[in-house]
Amino acid sequence: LNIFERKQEARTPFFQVAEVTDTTEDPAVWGQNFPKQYERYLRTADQVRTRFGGSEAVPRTPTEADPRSVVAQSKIEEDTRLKTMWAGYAFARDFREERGHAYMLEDQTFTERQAVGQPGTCLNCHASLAVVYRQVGDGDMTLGFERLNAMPYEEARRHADRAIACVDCHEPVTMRLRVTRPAFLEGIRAWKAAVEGIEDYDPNRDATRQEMRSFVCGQCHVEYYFRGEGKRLTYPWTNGMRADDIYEYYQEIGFKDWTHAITGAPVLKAQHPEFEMWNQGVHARGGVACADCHMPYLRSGAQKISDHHVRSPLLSIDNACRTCHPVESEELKQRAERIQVNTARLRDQALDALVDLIEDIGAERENGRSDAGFEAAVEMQRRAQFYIDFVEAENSMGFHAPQEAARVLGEAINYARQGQVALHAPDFSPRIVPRPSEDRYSVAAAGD
Amino acid sequence: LNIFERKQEARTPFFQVAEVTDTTEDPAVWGQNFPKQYERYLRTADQVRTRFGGSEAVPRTPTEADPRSVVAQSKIEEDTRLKTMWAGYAFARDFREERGHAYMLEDQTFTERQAVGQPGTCLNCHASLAVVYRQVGDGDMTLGFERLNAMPYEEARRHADRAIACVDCHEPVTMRLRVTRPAFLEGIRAWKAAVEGIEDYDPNRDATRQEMRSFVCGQCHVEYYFRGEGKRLTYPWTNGMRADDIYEYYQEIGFKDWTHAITGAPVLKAQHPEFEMWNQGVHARGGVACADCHMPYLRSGAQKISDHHVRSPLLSIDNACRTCHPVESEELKQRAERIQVNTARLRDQALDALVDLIEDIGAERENGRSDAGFEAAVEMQRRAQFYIDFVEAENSMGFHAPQEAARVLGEAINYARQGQVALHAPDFSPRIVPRPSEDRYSVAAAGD
Amino acid sequence: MSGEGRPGGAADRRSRGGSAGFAVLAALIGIAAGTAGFTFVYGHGGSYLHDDPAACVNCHIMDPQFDGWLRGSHRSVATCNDCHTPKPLVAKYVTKARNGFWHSFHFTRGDFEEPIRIKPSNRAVTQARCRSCHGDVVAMMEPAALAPVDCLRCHATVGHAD
Ligand code: HEC
Ligand code: HEC
Ligand code: HEC
Ligand code: HEC
Ligand code: HEC
Ligand code: HEC
Ligand code: HEC
Ligand code: HEC
Ligand code: HEC
Ligand code: HEC
Ligand code: HEC
Ligand code: HEC
Ligand code: HEC
Ligand code: HEC
Ligand SMILES: [Ca+2]
Ligand SMILES: [Ca+2]
Repeated sequence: LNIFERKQEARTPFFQVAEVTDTTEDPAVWGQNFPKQYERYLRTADQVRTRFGGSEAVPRTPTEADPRSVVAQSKIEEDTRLKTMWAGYAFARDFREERGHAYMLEDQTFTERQAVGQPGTCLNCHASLAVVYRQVGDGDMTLGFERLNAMPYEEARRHADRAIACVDCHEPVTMRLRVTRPAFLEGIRAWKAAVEGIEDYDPNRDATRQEMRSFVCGQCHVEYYFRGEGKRLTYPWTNGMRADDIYEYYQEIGFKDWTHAITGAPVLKAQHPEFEMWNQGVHARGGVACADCHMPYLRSGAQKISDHHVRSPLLSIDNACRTCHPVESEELKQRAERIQVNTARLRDQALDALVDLIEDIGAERENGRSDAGFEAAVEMQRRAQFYIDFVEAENSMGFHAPQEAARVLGEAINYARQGQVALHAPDFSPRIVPRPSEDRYSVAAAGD
Repeated sequence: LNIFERKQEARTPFFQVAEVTDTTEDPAVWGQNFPKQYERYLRTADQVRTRFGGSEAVPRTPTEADPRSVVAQSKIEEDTRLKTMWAGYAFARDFREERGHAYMLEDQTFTERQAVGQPGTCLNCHASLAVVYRQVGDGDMTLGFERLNAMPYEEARRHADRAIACVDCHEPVTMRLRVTRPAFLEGIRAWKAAVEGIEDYDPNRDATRQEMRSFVCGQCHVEYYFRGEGKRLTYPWTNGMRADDIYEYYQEIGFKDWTHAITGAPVLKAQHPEFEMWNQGVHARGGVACADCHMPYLRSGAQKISDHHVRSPLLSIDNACRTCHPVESEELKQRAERIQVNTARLRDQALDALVDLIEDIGAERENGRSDAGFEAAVEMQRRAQFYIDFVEAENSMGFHAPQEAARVLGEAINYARQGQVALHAPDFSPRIVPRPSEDRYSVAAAGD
Repeated sequence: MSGEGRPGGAADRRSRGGSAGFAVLAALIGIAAGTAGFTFVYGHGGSYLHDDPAACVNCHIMDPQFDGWLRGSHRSVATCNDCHTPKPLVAKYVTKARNGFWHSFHFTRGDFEEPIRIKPSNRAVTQARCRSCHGDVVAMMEPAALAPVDCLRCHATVGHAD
């Protein structure tokens, strides 16, 4: 017997005050139907710092070029080793702690990283585009995506009015979640085909409701690069989503983000791989979605709503963690911070190792060295740097996958220090380990 | 604490068939009162291999010197890098996978490590001694402990009749758990005083029942050394229980286990720090005891009993894990193995780094080198080797504290490779990181 | 610890349950002897059918859940049957009879799998009951067009404190 199903039919559709369609971009209009979600959504403008996350409101004097009167703290000033790691790249100029969704468009518009001239591609993750794609593409979303990517940033920017809004995550009326970013549709389809052998995957058709509670975030909180002339936004997942798999991907296509100013190494920049890292953790295995922790249910009046004040769960532990973990909030905070401190400690050692290597290579380069040992050292820098950045750029300081973050940093240290050895020891050749899906253990597993 | 309460099975006073007192050593007699526990206890003679644990029954032809017809697989033959790490020490001669409690006395008696002449101290963790201590000490347990430690192994061995038995973990009649090992009483008291500021701690008086479910195991599954002339069995915990804390302890007392045959380094051997590692994991934080997983409740007829077949929980996942994790057994097995594979992968890289360092130092030593760089390299070997061994000797392949195991290996890699750099780069001085309780993060925490 | 107030109560419930427990066992020997199961489940003084949790703790095997329930947030607001049997009267008795039969059956045979885990069908029944009491609170979470939410993913411990 299925009382359960009968219950479902009983459920009522939402009562609409204002009419909302696929072209209603303004969240205020959607907000008339869902004032509680809207009110919380506006709160993403708040700035509160946690030990390793949140963000600090740093006042600044607005200028012609950058009218912002408040920004988040600078990460490169807090840890100048990052400038060495990114020497010669725009990130060494300006890189700040990220803050709430409300700021995504302005922070992108006014970062000094714009000075080097960016493509329209940047916009994909920093503005409300669900409607814009179709406008620019004359009704065709993918075409709009391609046209925006190909434009210079300033031009594309003119098409965008605001930060992410309701229409970017929701279907109107039903409020069903949806993926609106072509780059994710293409990335996840390629991943499903290559890694899981599932052809023609479409999250909007095939994903469960629970999966969508992570996919909507995975549209932007991922590692990416600009492919080819059209600067197509691409997610490098066809070898898998672990740091090693993605590095392998870049090796195969011979990609580099820039040439390192001190060492001349062809290096890579990893960026916010939250979705990828989360996938390696036990929470993901347990079916815990991004929204479970970052948009926990909140009692508001007579009802529970998803907290649209997307932020650090450590600022709302009672709602974000305690229903699943019936433990004191303070204890949960300590468990999370203990994981983060372990990660931070290893991150420090990895960054020190990398800086040592960069300085050594730099010195030898001055002396015009270019032998095998030198080349090996340069290769080690490229690898170590990407691995470190994969954890550094991932914004949970290891929480999303504690052991994986530590493993990646441990291997990064191995590569960075081996680079130094290669430089100084006559005939030492560094040991490069096959990626997890191909090492002796996975092979054994297959054999099991 | 929740788990504690859940584990409180209804406890009716036990019905005695045979009289059991503090001097009843024979488990068969206790077994008359508790046939089910006894029956399971005898099963610790079983040998089944898991991916990283359990043990394999390897047949051998008994000899005069070693009458065992079955032993466990040799770890040093499975991974010969261990012989290099332990060059010059008895472990490079014979080191096997550990097996069930039933074998503890014979495996110790017949290991080739005996060839080098061991003290009676060894016996503390390999035989039933609760009764013996008092006999040898003329009624005084501590005196018996001291006398046994001071004897040569062969002499002490004559006082022991069997492997651990009921009397070593239980009070008669009440069956309350008790700590019978003076070394643990002294070690935990010193730890409580130094680390938690609690004076005169006595587990048999002050510990909760749930704590005792781990303390009885912590009597033996711990890192140790023989202190002073009397070869007193000592647990090095006064700085804390993490690898870094224990290394610091050995630095302070200037201790070494042996001089490395290839490099001449004064090195240390870590041994089965399960209790220490478990303490760093989230299970321990959650109040999950050794017995919860290694002696899970088992339905036997109308009653539930603690499974006295102490073994790998991966051989009884339904009882050992599923009571707390409502997940399929196969999925739980995979979660555990995923953690172990990550650890094993890092362990491999750490061992390779160490072997590279040892070979480099060995070569330089041949050339009679002894400058600062050489000394630094030797110091790095001592440190890296202890950190690696701390995870290698810990028998869960990282499961007891996944991120901590990865962190320790990551730091070990950093030290081993820095040793190589120090050897080959003119004026490089390795970076030594303060232990966690004194690094920048804990200081900040204190400031919070 | 919310249960503290009632340990005495717990004891009573158990002892009262004791005799009924025998009834069940007696009944089951019958089943083994081949008589129709349902009659017997109805037959044992109906203790399985009214809403007193004691009916459930007839079986010590239900003790952990009973203890958990005593310590849980619903002790004073919901009994076992409020969560484990559907609301509509008929369905309620069908479920009770079915579970009563199978639980009794397994209990005497002792052939059930442990740890005991709620079966998908009964999990669905339970989730429907969450909604019958909390329908309003969760209305917004479950708009008509969306698949129902799995309450127990987050609230597995409401019935029985861990
Ligand atoms: C089990 C809970 C949990 C899940 C699931 C989870 N996170 Fe997190 N996330 C956290 C915690 C805890 C932090 C650390 C916050 C801090 O340091 O203040 C964090 C940090 C972050 C941050 C940085 C936040 C800040 O305050 O700076 C981002 C961005 C993030 N997560 C995105 C995601 C995305 C995207 C997903 C899914 C792919 C995800 N998270 C899944 C718990 C979770
Ligand atoms: C359209 C792209 C996009 C989507 C979709 C998106 N984010 Fe973000 N998110 C961003 C950007 C960009 C920032 C940084 C904004 C800034 O610093 O100005 C950000 C910041 C955050 C932060 C940091 C807040 C802080 O205080 O530091 C969290 C947490 C976060 N997102 C979580 C999520 C979760 C959870 C989802 C899905 C429910 C999600 N994001 C969906 C682009 C996106
Ligand atoms: C695939 C999605 C995506 C793309 C493409 C993207 N961003 Fe972001 N951006 C994010 C997310 C997610 C965050 C928040 C997490 C973080 O800061 O690590 C963010 C944060 C930022 C921030 C605030 C923190 C900081 O770095 O100072 C700036 C500025 C920014 N992006 C600029 C850019 C620029 C410029 C480009 C194009 C070169 C770009 N973004 C392209 C997703 C994206
Ligand atoms: C970054 C993505 C994102 C944005 C932007 C967003 N939502 Fe949501 N919203 C979610 C997620 C995730 C859920 C949970 C959906 C589910 O569980 O199926 C949700 C659920 C809802 C629901 C269902 C009831 C509830 O609270 O769970 C409503 C109504 C809603 N959102 C309204 C809005 C409105 C109005 C806006 C704009 C002001 C908005 N959302 C913007 C991600 C978003
Ligand atoms: C929807 C359920 C859910 C939510 C929400 C949740 N967790 Fe978890 N958490 C789990 C599950 C499931 C596991 C895996 C272990 C298990 O099965 O209990 C886990 C494991 C953990 C672990 C140990 C594993 C690890 O990665 O170290 C920690 C620590 C943890 N959670 C903390 C938190 C914190 C802090 C939050 C809030 C920011 C949180 N959890 C939110 C379900 C959840
Ligand atoms: C949460 C469950 C859990 C707890 C608590 C736990 N262990 Fe374990 N232990 C495991 C697992 C899983 C393994 C890996 C077994 C394998 O690889 O087959 C393991 C492995 C071991 C091994 C090696 C077993 C073998 O088969 O070779 C020993 C010895 C051990 N643990 C002792 C302890 C001690 C002592 C404690 C308490 C201080 C403890 N464990 C706490 C789960 C646990
Ligand atoms: C008196 C010392 C002592 C005590 C107390 C003790 N152990 Fe052991 N344990 C040993 C020794 C010695 C071995 C190895 C025996 C051998 O290899 O011959 C061992 C082996 C094991 C193994 C490995 C079994 C296998 O198949 O590989 C496990 C698991 C284990 N112990 C768990 C525990 C737990 C859990 C407790 C407490 C409930 C405990 N031990 C108490 C000394 C002890
Ligand atoms: C503090 C407790 C303790 C002391 C003291 C101790 N052992 Fe053990 N021993 C253990 C435990 C626990 C195991 C099982 C875990 C393992 O093998 O790592 C073990 C395992 C063994 C094994 C089986 C595995 C192997 O190493 O081949 C042998 C043999 C052994 N010990 C010999 C000795 C000898 C010889 C001494 C004295 C020099 C000694 N033990 C002192 C606790 C101890
Ligand atoms: C290595 C330690 C160890 C040894 C040896 C040991 N036990 Fe236990 N025993 C335990 C632990 C741990 C418990 C759980 C106690 C608790 O929860 O308070 C236990 C519980 C018991 C109980 C209480 C009922 C139950 O099963 O939980 C009985 C009875 C018992 N043991 C009998 C014996 C007998 C008989 C022997 C010898 C054949 C024996 N034990 C040997 C560790 C041990
Ligand atoms: C008595 C309860 C209990 C038992 C028994 C238990 N666990 Fe856990 N487990 C927990 C708790 C509590 C956590 C911490 C996260 C949370 O609060 O859910 C956890 C966390 C975990 C995690 C994630 C944290 C980590 O260390 O990676 C894994 C994986 C896990 N358990 C697997 C197992 C396996 C496998 C077994 C059996 C060998 C087991 N557990 C036995 C209670 C238990
Ligand atoms: C005759 C003894 C007995 C009585 C009385 C009893 N149970 Fe059970 N129950 C069992 C046994 C045995 C199992 C395990 C059988 C299985 O898993 O199929 C069980 C399993 C369950 C389960 C989980 C398995 C499933 O069917 O979903 C639930 C829920 C449950 N019982 C609830 C109750 C409730 C509510 C009551 C009182 C109305 C009750 N039980 C009365 C013996 C009993
Ligand atoms: C407030 C609701 C609620 C009440 C009241 C309640 N239960 Fe449950 N019960 C649940 C839920 C929810 C589960 C499933 C837990 C899970 O999925 O982990 C469950 C599971 C069970 C199970 C199966 C064990 C398991 O973990 O799956 C048994 C047996 C059970 N209940 C018996 C009882 C008995 C007996 C009572 C009365 C003393 C009772 N329940 C009262 C909600 C309740
Ligand atoms: C017989 C009615 C009834 C049933 C059935 C019931 N509840 Fe409740 N529940 C209540 C009442 C009354 C309260 C206390 C008042 C309130 O908070 O609404 C409550 C409180 C709660 C709370 C808040 C307290 C806490 O434990 O965090 C949660 C969450 C909850 N219920 C979830 C559930 C879930 C999930 C189920 C199904 C497994 C369920 N309830 C079944 C009546 C019920
Ligand atoms: C993803 C996690 C999650 C899921 C799934 C979930 N809840 Fe909750 N629930 C929560 C959180 C978090 C709270 C606390 C909200 C608050 O106190 O602001 C809560 C609170 C409640 C409350 C208490 C509200 C109050 O304050 O009185 C009830 C009742 C409840 N939930 C019922 C349900 C029911 C019924 C379902 C299934 C339809 C469900 N929940 C599904 C996380 C969840
Ligand atoms: Ca932030
Ligand atoms: Ca073993």
